Amino acid sequence: MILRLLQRLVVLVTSLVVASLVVFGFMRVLPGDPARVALGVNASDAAVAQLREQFGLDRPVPVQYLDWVGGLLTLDPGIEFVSRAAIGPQIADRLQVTLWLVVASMVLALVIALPVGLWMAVRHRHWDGVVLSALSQVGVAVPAFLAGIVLISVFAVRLRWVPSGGWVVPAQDPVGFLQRLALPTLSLALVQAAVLARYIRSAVLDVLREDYLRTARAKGLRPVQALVRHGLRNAAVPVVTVLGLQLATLLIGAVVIERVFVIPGLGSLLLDSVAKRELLTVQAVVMVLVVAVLVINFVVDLLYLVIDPRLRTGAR
Amino acid sequence: MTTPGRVVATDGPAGPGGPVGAGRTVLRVDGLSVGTRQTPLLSDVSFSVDRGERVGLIGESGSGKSLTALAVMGLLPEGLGASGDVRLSARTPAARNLLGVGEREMARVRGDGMSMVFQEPMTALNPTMRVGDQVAEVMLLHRTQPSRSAARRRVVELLGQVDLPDPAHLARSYPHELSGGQRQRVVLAIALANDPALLICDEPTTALDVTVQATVLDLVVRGVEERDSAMLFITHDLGVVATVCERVLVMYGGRIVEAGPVQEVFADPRHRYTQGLVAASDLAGADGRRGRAQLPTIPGTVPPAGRFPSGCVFRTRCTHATQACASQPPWTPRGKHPAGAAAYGHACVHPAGGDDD
Amino acid sequence: MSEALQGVPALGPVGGPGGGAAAGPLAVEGAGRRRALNPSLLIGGSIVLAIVLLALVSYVWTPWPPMRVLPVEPYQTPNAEHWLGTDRLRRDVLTQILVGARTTLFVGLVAVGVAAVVGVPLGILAAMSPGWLGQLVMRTNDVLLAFPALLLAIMFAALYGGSTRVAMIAIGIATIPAFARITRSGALGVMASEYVVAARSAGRSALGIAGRHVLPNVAGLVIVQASVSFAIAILAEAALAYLGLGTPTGQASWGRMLFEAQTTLRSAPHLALVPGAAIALSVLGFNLFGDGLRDWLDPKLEGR
Amino acid sequence: MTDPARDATAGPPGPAIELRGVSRDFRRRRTSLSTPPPVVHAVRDVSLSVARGERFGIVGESGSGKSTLLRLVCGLDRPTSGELYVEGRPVHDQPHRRLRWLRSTLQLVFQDPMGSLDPRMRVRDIVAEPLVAQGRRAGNRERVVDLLERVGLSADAADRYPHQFSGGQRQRISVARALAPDPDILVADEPVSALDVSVRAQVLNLIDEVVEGFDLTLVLVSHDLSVVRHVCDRVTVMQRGELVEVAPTEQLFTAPEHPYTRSLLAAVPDLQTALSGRTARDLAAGVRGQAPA
Repeated sequence: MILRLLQRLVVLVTSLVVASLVVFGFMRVLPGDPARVALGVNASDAAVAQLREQFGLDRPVPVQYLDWVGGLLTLDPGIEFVSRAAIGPQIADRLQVTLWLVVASMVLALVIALPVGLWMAVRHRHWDGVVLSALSQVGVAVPAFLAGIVLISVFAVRLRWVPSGGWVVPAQDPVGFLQRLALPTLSLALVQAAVLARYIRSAVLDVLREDYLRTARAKGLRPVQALVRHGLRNAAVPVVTVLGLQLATLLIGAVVIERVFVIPGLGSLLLDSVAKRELLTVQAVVMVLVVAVLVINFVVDLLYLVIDPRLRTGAR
Repeated sequence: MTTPGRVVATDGPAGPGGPVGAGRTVLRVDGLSVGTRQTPLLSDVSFSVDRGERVGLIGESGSGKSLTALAVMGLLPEGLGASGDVRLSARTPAARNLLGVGEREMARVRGDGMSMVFQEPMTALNPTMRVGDQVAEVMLLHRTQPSRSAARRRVVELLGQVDLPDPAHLARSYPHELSGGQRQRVVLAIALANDPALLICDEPTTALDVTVQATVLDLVVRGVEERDSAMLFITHDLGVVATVCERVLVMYGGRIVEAGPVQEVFADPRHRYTQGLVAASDLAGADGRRGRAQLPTIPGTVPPAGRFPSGCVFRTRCTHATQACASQPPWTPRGKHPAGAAAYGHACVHPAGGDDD
Repeated sequence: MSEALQGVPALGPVGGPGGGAAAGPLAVEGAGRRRALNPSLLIGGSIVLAIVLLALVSYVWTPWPPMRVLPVEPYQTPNAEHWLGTDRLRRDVLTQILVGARTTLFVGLVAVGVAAVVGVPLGILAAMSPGWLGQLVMRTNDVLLAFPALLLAIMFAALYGGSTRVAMIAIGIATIPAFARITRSGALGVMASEYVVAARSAGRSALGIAGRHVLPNVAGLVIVQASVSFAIAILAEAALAYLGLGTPTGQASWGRMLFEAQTTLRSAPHLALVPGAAIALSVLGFNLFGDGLRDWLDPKLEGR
Repeated sequence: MTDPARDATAGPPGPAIELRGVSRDFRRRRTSLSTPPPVVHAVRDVSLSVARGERFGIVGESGSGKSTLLRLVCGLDRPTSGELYVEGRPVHDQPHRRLRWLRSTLQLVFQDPMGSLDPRMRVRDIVAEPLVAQGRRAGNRERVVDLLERVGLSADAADRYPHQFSGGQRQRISVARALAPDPDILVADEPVSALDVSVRAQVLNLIDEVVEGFDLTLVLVSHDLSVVRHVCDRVTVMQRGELVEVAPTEQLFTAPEHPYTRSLLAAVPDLQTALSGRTARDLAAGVRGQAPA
């Protein structure tokens, strides 16, 4: 068990190193000169050279990489080229906003998807199961930003129940916070719930075909009892995998949704930095997102160990 | 049709309504048919099993032997329907046809009045649940043990009875930590936990090695003997049936083509299919070894389920088939049997045995 | 004895419906697969086909000249002249939708093409080399899975600016791991099969096994993955165009239309609804097609 | 224990297959930090020789190492130690590309009639695969038809796909493929254990016929003792990677020397002995090493 844990930890650390290399190599080595990108093509060579020197871009690439990783580890990824604003605090501020959005959406998506997915699986040969399944298929096809636009046009523009966008800090104005959280959360959650429900459906359907469920029925458990007592835990393995992937998708989906609802989250920071050509900020935000995704994968791996005893001893 | 009490042999296959509950008959199946809307898979299957009796159900792939078991258990896969009459005399007198009973009531019978051992021990147990809990569950579910702790004590006893080493420790392990033979013993312990009136075994040793098979077969037989349970034992292996059972039903193409005491059916088969099967399976021959390249064979191959010919299901592979075989051959009783005419006879127009063969 | 060795495919003398070996309509014994088309496949296939046809039609005919400011009123609701109305820049919406279908399909095609051409050989390589090489490929693959298409496209856009070409290459690269992974899992199954052992003992080279056995047997999986990835690519392209990082203004793109319509949600909601519906419908089409194909190819989902 | 050297008494041409002290170890995944990764000794120090024209049987239960031994003999895996010769030529130390001769000398028939034929290939291409793989192109079409007829299939089978055939027919196709490169040795791995009883006899007769007709050396692996007894001249019993006994078939079956062989034989639920009164209890007692009642 401890060995399996350590193995997973090693995988996480190597993945993080590889990911940092990919991000760094991509952003720093490929374009040639980030200083030139930041200042634009019209900048004088002298100005570019000065910026390069200020930011240490004239040093050897490995030194720059180690410097950058060191900055990340001490939670200080440096300052922006033009505005000279510190990147770390910006990310910290924006991350809070995005986390609210992502966590709220994930919880809501789960609350919707669990019962719906189960229902779809148990009733997969009946009309209600088929209708739900078809609906979820449509839900999967709707991009979150489209759902956001539709929700805005109905609840903000037509009905005027909630503002169409913006953000306030929960401590300042709890009601306003919830009002502004509602639509973006809903647009992310509805789509994710559709995806999740479909995965739950297929995981449960797979489990329903398993021999041990037939054994459970032969013991005298009724179909739903058998599913609850013996099926759900086994169905959880693939569902947890998808949950991890979805959390990652949500993080990225939030980038677009923040734009739709004008929310000052990590996504907005990323897009603004892209627009301003602040490669250092882009690089830092991308790295934060990728780290989040990899850590989520790690947690999913640990959950496997909790759910499935077979994986603990590495028998399979 | 018959007087209550011991079922007496009647002319023709025993019709529906033969009373169960009185006497020794535990399971009575009459005119059982199973199929999808278009395809019949099982036709007019009738048999009965007495208390303490071990009846074998033998057949090749597609013969419908497993479907028979699943139909009795009420566990047919979705999309298949069953008709006919299935009665079980367990703790509750079986006044009702199990095929017409609701799921809730059926669930009360399963695992209690009748239970089942399946073919694949590797997948029959829940991989995420300790085996002891899986055994205990069936007792707690039917309330045959007053408490969780009593059930746990009984689990250790049961696991000991199926010859598992260190049962107290083993109860705490997960299925993947056990070998195939050990898992099958756990499945057997689950099936026997509530002392069922009927135990159905569906190819319980097919996936096991010969030495493991021998011990598991022994445990199965001892388990039903100790409980005086009725057993329906399904297999494709003639040797296994002959070893374990007293009486055998031979199935082919979804029908019972021959039935009777093991000794008579295998030593002196009447139906041409049984005859071919016995000849083809007995590689050693009566005197230990047969010459090479002289194995008798049945020509052709077993058709896929639902694709058997009308009339006699074997006629497309039978060298004795004539025009008469195109209509369903009647059941010919072969001798008196306490379990009725369906228990001893065959459905062949040109039977083997006696003088002509 | 010779009767047992006769040509067995034909059934015995008394007959029966034709060759007894052919799969029955019910796959109870898993003997053969049922070839009935399922509704997902039919509906999805029809939608995909319709989109392809619309895109093709737009090359030879559109209701109005494409991407042209017309001498008409802006913000028209659907009417006889303009079946889906006109937008702020006095362009015909239906024309834009038709031309936008080209962009959508083109991006999907290139992205999926890039991903399949790189991912499938990688997956086969990973499955066929059990040692460090296979491990390396899959570990790298797992890390790359942490870069979703949208994120990668944003990184690309940060460096090279937003354009359709950048978007589809970024989406393509981000989709490689999905193809590599599904191909590997399928190829592992093929490599474990006895017919590959037979091929090895017959003297087939590794390349021969890859081409003659592995590729044909994972083709189904790859096609299914392509359909699903196509849907994801459409979504990503729309999102990028919406963010202003994909297809630039002046070129037809459904995501771009959606972005431009957002400011006039109250006065002209149809400007958002039409491209939105087009995106959702095409994603639905490819998803359904992929799902239906998967069920069609998977015999174990039938019966039982 | 039999001295393997004593069995190497084949005629002048030398043995078809010869193993000298062959072992194969597998390293398993590490399961704990404190102990080294466990090593499985799948085959331990096996010495054996199969004469040309002999029908040799290998019997063993799951995990006995018989499949590993088979892979070694077929040159699909290399031994950890020991020497292996097929028709006098070394196999144990050769890279795969140097074993092309073995691919036409020795051919395989498999257990699973479903999984041993590529579902995407026509029967014609399946049967011709060994020929094509060895670069023979001309005359393949006629050869395939000829082979199909030899195994009891009609020529029109060549244009069909495997799923259109039943299990027994697929085994015939498998045999036809094995015969294609005109091998000297046929290795059959549980060729009938997945078949229905009524079809099993057909395939056993076919194997017998082709071994006879093509003058082959046969190595048959099976868990079913009665099949081995019917087909083979000489049998070895494997347990935990070792050969516990090698003997002529009738000797092994009538007078088994090793206790494991005895318990194995006692465990078989044979029809005839069952009819003469052997019960499940007797079988189990036999396994435990007690004399059957």
